[in-house]
Amino acid sequence: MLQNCKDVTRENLLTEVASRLPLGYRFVTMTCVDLGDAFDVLYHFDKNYELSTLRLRLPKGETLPSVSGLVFAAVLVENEIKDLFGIAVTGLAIDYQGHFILADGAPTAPLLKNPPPPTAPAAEGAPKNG
Amino acid sequence: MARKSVIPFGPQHPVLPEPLHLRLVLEDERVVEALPSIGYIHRGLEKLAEQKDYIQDAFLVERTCGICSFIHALTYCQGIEALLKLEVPPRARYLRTVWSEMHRVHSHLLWLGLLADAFGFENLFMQAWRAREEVVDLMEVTAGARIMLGMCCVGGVRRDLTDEQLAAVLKSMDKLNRQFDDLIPVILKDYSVQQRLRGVGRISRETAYERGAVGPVARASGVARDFRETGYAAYGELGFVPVVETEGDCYARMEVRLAELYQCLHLVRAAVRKMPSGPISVTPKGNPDGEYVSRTEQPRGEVVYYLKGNGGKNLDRLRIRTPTFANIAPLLAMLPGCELADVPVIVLSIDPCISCTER
Amino acid sequence: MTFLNAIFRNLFSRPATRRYPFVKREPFPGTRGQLAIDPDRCIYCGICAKRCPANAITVSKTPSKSWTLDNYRCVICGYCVEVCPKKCLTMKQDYFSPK
Amino acid sequence: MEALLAFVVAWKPYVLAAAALVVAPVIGALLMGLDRILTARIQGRVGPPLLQPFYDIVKLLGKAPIALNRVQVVYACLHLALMMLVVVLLAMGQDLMMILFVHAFSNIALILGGMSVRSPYSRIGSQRQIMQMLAYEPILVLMVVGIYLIFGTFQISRIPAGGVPLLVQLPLVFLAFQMVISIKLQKSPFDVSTSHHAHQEIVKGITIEYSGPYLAVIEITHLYETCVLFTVVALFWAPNPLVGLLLAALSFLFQIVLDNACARLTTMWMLRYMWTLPMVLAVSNIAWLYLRNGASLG
Repeated sequence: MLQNCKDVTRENLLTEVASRLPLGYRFVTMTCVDLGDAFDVLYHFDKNYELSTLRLRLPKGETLPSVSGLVFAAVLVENEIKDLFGIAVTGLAIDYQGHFILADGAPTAPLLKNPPPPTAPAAEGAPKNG
Repeated sequence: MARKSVIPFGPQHPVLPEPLHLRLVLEDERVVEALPSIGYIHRGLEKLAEQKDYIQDAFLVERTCGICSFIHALTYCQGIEALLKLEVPPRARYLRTVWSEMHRVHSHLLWLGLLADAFGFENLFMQAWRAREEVVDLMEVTAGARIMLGMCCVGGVRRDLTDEQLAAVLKSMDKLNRQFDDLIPVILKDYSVQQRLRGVGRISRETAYERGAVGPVARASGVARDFRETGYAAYGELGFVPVVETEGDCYARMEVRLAELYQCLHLVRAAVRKMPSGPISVTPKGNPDGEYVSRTEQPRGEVVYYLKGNGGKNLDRLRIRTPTFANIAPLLAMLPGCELADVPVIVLSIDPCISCTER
Repeated sequence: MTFLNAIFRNLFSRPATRRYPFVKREPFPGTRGQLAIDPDRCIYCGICAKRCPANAITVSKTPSKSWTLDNYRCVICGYCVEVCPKKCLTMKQDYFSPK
Repeated sequence: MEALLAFVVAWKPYVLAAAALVVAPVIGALLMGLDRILTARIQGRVGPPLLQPFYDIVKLLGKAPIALNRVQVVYACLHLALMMLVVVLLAMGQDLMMILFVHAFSNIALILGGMSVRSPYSRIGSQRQIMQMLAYEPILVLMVVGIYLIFGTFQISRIPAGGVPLLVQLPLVFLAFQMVISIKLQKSPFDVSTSHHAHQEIVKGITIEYSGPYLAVIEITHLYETCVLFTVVALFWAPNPLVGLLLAALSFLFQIVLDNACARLTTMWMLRYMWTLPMVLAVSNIAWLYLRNGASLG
């Protein structure tokens, strides 16, 4: 199936990521897939055009530890996942508070298979700010 | 008199054609901190892709970006073809390469014009876009549209080129080559251009690699990474070697792109001359099942498509990581310490494309 | 200052732009401008509507046979032209202009 | 009829001044229109009609007046009024030093107007305008000093009409003055405080918070200034006005070509540049004049 894929758990995620960096792996991106009752969070790395992926099976409702302390480049995509899937990410290097992609009044977690009904828009005159 | 002021840079900023917002903290005119924010034009394209079938998605993903549209479709189609285990006919692979490189030419020229605009060189801006018109016209002649070619489909391409059209392509390449000869050496030697670009926004090779820089940003810092080296489409048969510079500043990024302009002409010519005969597409059979990560090199760098099929006509998940998304983190390393006057130049030196970044 | 060549060449040659609404360029022969239908040959099968990536086409058989195109949704990809079993759809070279 | 003639003769300086006030902005606008056409052709474009600057200003004047505060408006009007005074003084043949200072005050009014609002773009634009003045004022002062050394007076009306043209005696100052014109016309490579033709990192800089008729006031001031600058260029060959005009035309063409051959450079670069090459040119010209005068006295 997916090229060079390795399963990890929440506990050993950070050590797995940290062990790859000295080997010359470059962080490519992360992908989050809604599986129904859980998420697949994929961490894609690259070395000499060879893709290698860490797969984290994250049950819904659990928090995702941020790898942005190890790989700064991950901070943007983690914020995106937080916005679009409603996953609570802990330890972000820069936390946009759920406003990285979505503005006030936008649908919450729109990329879930069954997104929650839209909440009432936030108070008037509260523009999105950085 | 170090007075701190905050300059909101973007999203509706006249120098930046893209809705990127940068919160710049300045000390006099020196940037001490920059925080980006996007999200002004999020279109939910990944969600929409789940609702269309995998054939229609080829047209949808092409609209991710209005500049490198063809290569988006190409990346997507290569991913689906890998899932379906389709063998694309050689002529289709060559035609894909030709259109990809035309897109790179038009993208780099567009970028050159915008960069010139950012440092106030109106004449260069006009000359670059004038040259770009040549290649955009060529795309209209060969594919029937100027930017949204719609030529890449799962299994091949949708339109064949006649021998006359191929000859017209070669002729246009010669014309472009002459225009480049007029323009490019002049830009590289121009005193004022060097003044504005040399030593500005420098990042080291290590920073570029750690922060995941891709495309010309990485190559200008000495990271010799160009996905065309892996030989997708017809690149493996055309003798491709990536362009690399080592300085890592805005000038080096410009050098890389300008050298790539010539390289694109070379690749198009080589592909047209070696163009094999035969069919241009195969009909896809079955539905995609499984996961695949498809990657290609866009004008801005490596694009990543994650595709997950479930055996049905619709995809379970389509994720796009565009090159600009990867280049924002390196951008944040370039900005602190620069002058305000250099900010537009540095931002443009990564060739930002925010609309595709947000999808 | 080596830009002087280009400056003087441009100054003494014709401009590259044209005065657009007054001077128009002829479209290229293969240009996809807008979608056109020959209603006499159409059998209202609805394949074009089903395949359209932009949901721009609506076809109905009942109560009366109709084929409508929303020009503002159409992305002019020409996919419907390819899949039409009766070949009654064509691409015109001139662009759709909002009235 | 004779009474009118007698009136004109008696009030000649005032009539001249009034005529100059009317004619100067027209000449300025035509120059600017020509500039836009030539620039367009250099860039391979068709370009706007010759009268486009007129249309722009008429359109601006027709817009609703919106200002952030009254001070801003006062400064804009002061900017124009002082520039008109420059034209009047020049037409009446007054003191050159005086003209120089009124011109400087006109620009300071613009800067204060830019500083009077809270927009960071406007403030940075104003700071850059101060830098511009720092860069070009010394050259202007040296030019006036040079004229004093030649004629022994600051009074324009007392400058003899004939004699050796200024250009022959102040060739290096003339070259330095070309750079000043480039700064004043907001041309690349010195287009730093407001962006006259295109946009840039501070949007429109010093004039960003002006709109409608108030922006028109600033534009009209710019027309006056353009006319004044090229009049001064023409004065470098005063004995024969035709040659003077030719000189102004050449200078005008030079400005356009320079604008199209350069990128916009930074403020600090401008300051460094203006204080080296043009300064050295101007100072050595003055030194030569001084030594020559000294020798002739001895």
